[in-house]
Amino acid sequence: MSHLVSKKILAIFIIVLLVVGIGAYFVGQITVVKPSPVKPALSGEIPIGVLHSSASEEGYFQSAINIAFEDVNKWFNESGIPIKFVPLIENAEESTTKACEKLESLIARGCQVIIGPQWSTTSLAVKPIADERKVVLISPASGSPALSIAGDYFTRTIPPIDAWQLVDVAIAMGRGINVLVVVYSKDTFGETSIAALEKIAKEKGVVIYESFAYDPTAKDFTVECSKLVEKYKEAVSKFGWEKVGVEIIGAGGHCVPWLTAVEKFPELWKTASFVGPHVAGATDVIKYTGSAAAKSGFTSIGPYARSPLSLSLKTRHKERYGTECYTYGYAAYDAVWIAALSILAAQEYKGEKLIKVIPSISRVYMGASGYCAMNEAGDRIAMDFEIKMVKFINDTPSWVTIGYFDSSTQTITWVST
Amino acid sequence: MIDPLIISAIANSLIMGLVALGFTLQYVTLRVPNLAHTTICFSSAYITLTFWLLGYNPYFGVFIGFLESSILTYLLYNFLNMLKARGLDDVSLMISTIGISMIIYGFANIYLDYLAYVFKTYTRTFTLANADFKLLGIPGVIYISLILFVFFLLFFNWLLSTKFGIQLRAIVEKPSLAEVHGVDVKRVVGIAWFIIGGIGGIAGSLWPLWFQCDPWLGPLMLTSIFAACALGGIKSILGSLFGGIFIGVSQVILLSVLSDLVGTWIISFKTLIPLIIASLVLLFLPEGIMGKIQKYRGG
Amino acid sequence: MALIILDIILDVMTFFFMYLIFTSCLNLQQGMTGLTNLGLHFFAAIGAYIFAHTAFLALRIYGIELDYIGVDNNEAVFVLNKLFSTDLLTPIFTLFLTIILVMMTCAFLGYIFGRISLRLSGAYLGIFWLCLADSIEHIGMQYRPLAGGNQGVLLPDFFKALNDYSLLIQKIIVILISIITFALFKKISESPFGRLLKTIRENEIVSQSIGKNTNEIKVKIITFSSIFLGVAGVLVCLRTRGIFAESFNRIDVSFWPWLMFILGGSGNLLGSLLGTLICVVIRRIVLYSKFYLTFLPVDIIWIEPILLGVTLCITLLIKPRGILPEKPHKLKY
Amino acid sequence: MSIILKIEKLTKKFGSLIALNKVSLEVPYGSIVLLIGPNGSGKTTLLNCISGLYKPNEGRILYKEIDITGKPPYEIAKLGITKTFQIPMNFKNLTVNENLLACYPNHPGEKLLNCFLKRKWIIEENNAIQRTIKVLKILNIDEQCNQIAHNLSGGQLKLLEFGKPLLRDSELFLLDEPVAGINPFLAEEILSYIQKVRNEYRKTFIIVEHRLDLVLKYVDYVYALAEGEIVCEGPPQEIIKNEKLYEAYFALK
Repeated sequence: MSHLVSKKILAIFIIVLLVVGIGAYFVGQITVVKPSPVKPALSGEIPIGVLHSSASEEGYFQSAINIAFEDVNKWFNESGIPIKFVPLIENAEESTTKACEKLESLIARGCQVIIGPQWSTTSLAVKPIADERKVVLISPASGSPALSIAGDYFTRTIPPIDAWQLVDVAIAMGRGINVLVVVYSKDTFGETSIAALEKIAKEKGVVIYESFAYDPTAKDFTVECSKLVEKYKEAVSKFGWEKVGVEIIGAGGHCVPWLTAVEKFPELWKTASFVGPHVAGATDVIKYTGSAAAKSGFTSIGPYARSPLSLSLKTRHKERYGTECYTYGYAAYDAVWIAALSILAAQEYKGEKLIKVIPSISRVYMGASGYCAMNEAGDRIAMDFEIKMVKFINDTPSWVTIGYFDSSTQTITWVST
Repeated sequence: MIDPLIISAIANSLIMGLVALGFTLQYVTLRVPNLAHTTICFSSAYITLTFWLLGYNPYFGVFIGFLESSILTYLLYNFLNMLKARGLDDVSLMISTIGISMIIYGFANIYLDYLAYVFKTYTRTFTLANADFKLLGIPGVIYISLILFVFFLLFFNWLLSTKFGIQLRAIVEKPSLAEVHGVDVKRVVGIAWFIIGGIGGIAGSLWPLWFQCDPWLGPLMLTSIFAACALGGIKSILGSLFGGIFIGVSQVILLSVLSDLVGTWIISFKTLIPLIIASLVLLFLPEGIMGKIQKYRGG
Repeated sequence: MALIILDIILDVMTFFFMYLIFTSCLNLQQGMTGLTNLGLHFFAAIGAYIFAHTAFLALRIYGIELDYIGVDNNEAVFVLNKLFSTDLLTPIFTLFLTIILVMMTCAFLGYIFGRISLRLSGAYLGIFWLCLADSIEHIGMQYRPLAGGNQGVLLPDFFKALNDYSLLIQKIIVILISIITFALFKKISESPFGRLLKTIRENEIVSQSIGKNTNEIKVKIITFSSIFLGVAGVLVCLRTRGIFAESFNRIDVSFWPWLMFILGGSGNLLGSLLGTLICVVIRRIVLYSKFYLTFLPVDIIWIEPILLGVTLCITLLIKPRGILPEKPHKLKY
Repeated sequence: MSIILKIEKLTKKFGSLIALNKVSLEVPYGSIVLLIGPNGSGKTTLLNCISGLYKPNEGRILYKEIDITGKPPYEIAKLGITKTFQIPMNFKNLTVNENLLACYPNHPGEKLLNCFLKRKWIIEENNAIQRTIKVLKILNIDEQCNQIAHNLSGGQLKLLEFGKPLLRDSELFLLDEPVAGINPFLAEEILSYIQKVRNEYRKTFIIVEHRLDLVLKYVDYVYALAEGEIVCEGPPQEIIKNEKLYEAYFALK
């Protein structure tokens, strides 16, 4: 008997859900379509979404975002604008489906601007939803060129991957390298990077002797590293030691395991150039694998700006969280500012408006990561880089700045140490 | 200076062997594959990390790791018994172990967050390879794991000859009969699980001394460990050790050989190796190599 | 605010119906026939991978040459969206064809793997499927031409022509297919065939000794349910508007359905339905109420696996046979 | 009087142990044949070989001149041979009526495609139900009709076990200790019912049973096995006089 009852109840419940839901949807459509008659001048609390896409690197820029929100709110407060921005933080822990869910939950909670997602894979996954719901994404870390489409709702405060690879090639050339042995992670970042690298290398006349992919989910890179050494030796025997450089392309999280593996292979300790993922100044590299990094002369790039914001962020991050601000932290910090300023300029918290305002705001904003001008596609045009290298400074491995890359002239000015 | 590949292979295989041993013993005593085993074992790696962060030698972590893992395993055993008493079938028990492993995974992440907050560093993915001491250019983890491995091998030989061991074997053969003959099955198997969990914990706490470690490691290792056990013959304890060693070696050596043969692209498929071995063994050699040998001996 | 709540309800419903397919398949395989399967994501992934190739069929029809899986994916999507904004017939035909193809392929594969896995049973069978499914997921992630690899494949908006109602239509499609699946499985569970399946679950030897060809039936069941699993995979992709191998991982596509299935009650389809409803609602509530749970000292995303585990264990402790246990078949006379 | 089951030199080995050694026997239509012998003499093995659960190593089994040696159990069962088990094996979590209904032979509703259309199987289902109820009444366990099988008592389980072959209209019944552990009156009932079935429908029975006191007066012919060989055979009245039997049982020399 209870069998039947539960059956009935369930049936009714489902039907109710169905009817209500569909009805709700039509209501939703209508209300979304007609411009909502909200306050003429913007005021009160405004939610800005933050969508991390990986648990492992969350620490890398959530801290910067916290600082950014404090600064923004402080600035608005001082200038007497009655707006307070509250971050709604979500984390999709490297799962694209989760990313879509979390994005929808953010939108459902009324976010029209969302900082993130972090990685290109996730950005590609959630972009269609953002376009559909007309919500602006400002990614601080996803550099895939596939994302630079004019007229979509995706913008970013870092330049596409080509710009980064250009610097890596420039470093190599600056060190007199014209042969590269490359290993890249088999994910969006790695694959797009290697494509860009090959293109640029061809232009600059740098030979890529060998490039092979590694599984980013692997826990031990010894085998990969032994292959790398093999190929490196071959290259050296062909072209001579001073001509051959090694480059590792991957997410910041892969630095530590890679350097762990490198420490096991003395052949890699003395390479003409050893360029790694873009984690310049990252603390965990020093903490976990400092000696390996120093031995192998691990070189990496990060954003560089002659702006007070940059310095203050750096110092405050250091004293509050005890770690260096991660490369993409600067970009995330700027993303928050650009979002806030554009909302102020648009005087309306709606995606359609904001996407038009953001590029123009970015052109007048000098941020922690430098001059953040965006083009029509919403990509940051250029970025100045700081080239750092791990060295032994009285026997403690630490990051040393060895040069600066000027995006306007596309040249490196080496610092003599 | 030995080729790091060899060292990796040795460390990997020894650790795998110790973990696989536990999986098999748990299976033969309770007839339930404990899918939470790897998660529990590798959870003791965070203890090693904690000790290192506190500034001690990471090897201190080994002892606490033993306790932590063995206690968790013992609790799990009692929980499973509680469920069994409610007349659950093996499959439901297996699923419940999945639930346990999820809980441990969640808490491990929270713990790492806490460590990161306290020590102001990144703890999500970590490796302590250069915190390890070196002897004749060979990292200490090799010596330690070798010593432990041999020790446990002898220990088990001795254990199985004691009264306890005989009781244990009786239980493995026929639990109901053993119970009739006055063997306190719960107690004996409980102790066995305690010890075996501890051994797995030691293996897990040695892992970050040579490899990279993150919270998803345990669930990830499950298939490799199962491949090892299936290969060695899920019923045979010795077999699981050898299966573990085989898988551990194959993950390193086989991969590098393959990459020489078919090209470097194969490297990004390394995770497939244990999966494929496991599927093939399950299909075409369900009783495992040891089982085959015994059958062959049996005539 | 009201709008938000209604949005949430529709969202919850879509998820509920999507998971309902998985749980009903699980109920048919494990609950009724006793075929343990920890790798539900195997056939889902297969379906998704096929979808990745058929989704851009329209390009062929319109005679445009693009590498839609690889580098030109975005461009392909862009082009198709433009084309679909006026055309409705082609996308519907594409979807139809996809589903037919997926059904056929999954049936075929289901038959093959059902046959070769006959010798296994219980936990072994489950772990065999798990290994199989994990490897197919991994291959999908690593091998670009299969399904875009790690970058995935973006899909066009198939109902662009109905611009604002496209989302709604997609959700309705999901709901309809899942209801059909549920109805079919309900029929099975009520028919003598369902009884036959239960006899296999209970005792295969006896079932054989009363003249039932159990192996044939097992293969039939795996084939039949794998069809629906494949279609479910397609639906998942249709919803996320993209095909990403890593979205077919063990936790989301296998373990959660298992939890729902155990929670609801093994062998009882209504139980599976109830379990699915409860789990999905709880999950969504956790997801949406994140910002009201700020008192928690930890990051909410770690609460979810713990929630999964704790719910499962408590259910098994309190109600070992689930909330709605299997009902004994009464005979009135 | 023709032969329904003919066994020629049947041999079954388990590893080195020989369970059946060149056993040959014939069972005529409509007879009740009793297999006796000490434990481990291979009675049950013989039945299992006939019903296809074991594959014999040598020899042939002819059922109505069809060679059924080594056929899978379900085919043999379809041909009309039904075996009951020594320890009642049934579908524990199903109700008694389901246990019996499942035995109903070639039910159209047990096809995957038919089961979606109720009209295709509902009639047959009703027949099955009627028949089940009849059988339940005969075995007078119809009060337990809707109980879960593993709640039944040992005797009731035996009855249920015995009910299965009744539901299938088989030609040949292999009953493995049908009355062991049942109180004498019920046992008498069952055995007399067996005889009734035999007389009315000319069904054939092969019975393995230790309780000779009960069984002997119902059977027509007896085979005595020992160490996998037939030591003596004959009608019951003679067989109990035959001292070979006692040797076999008590190893008297």
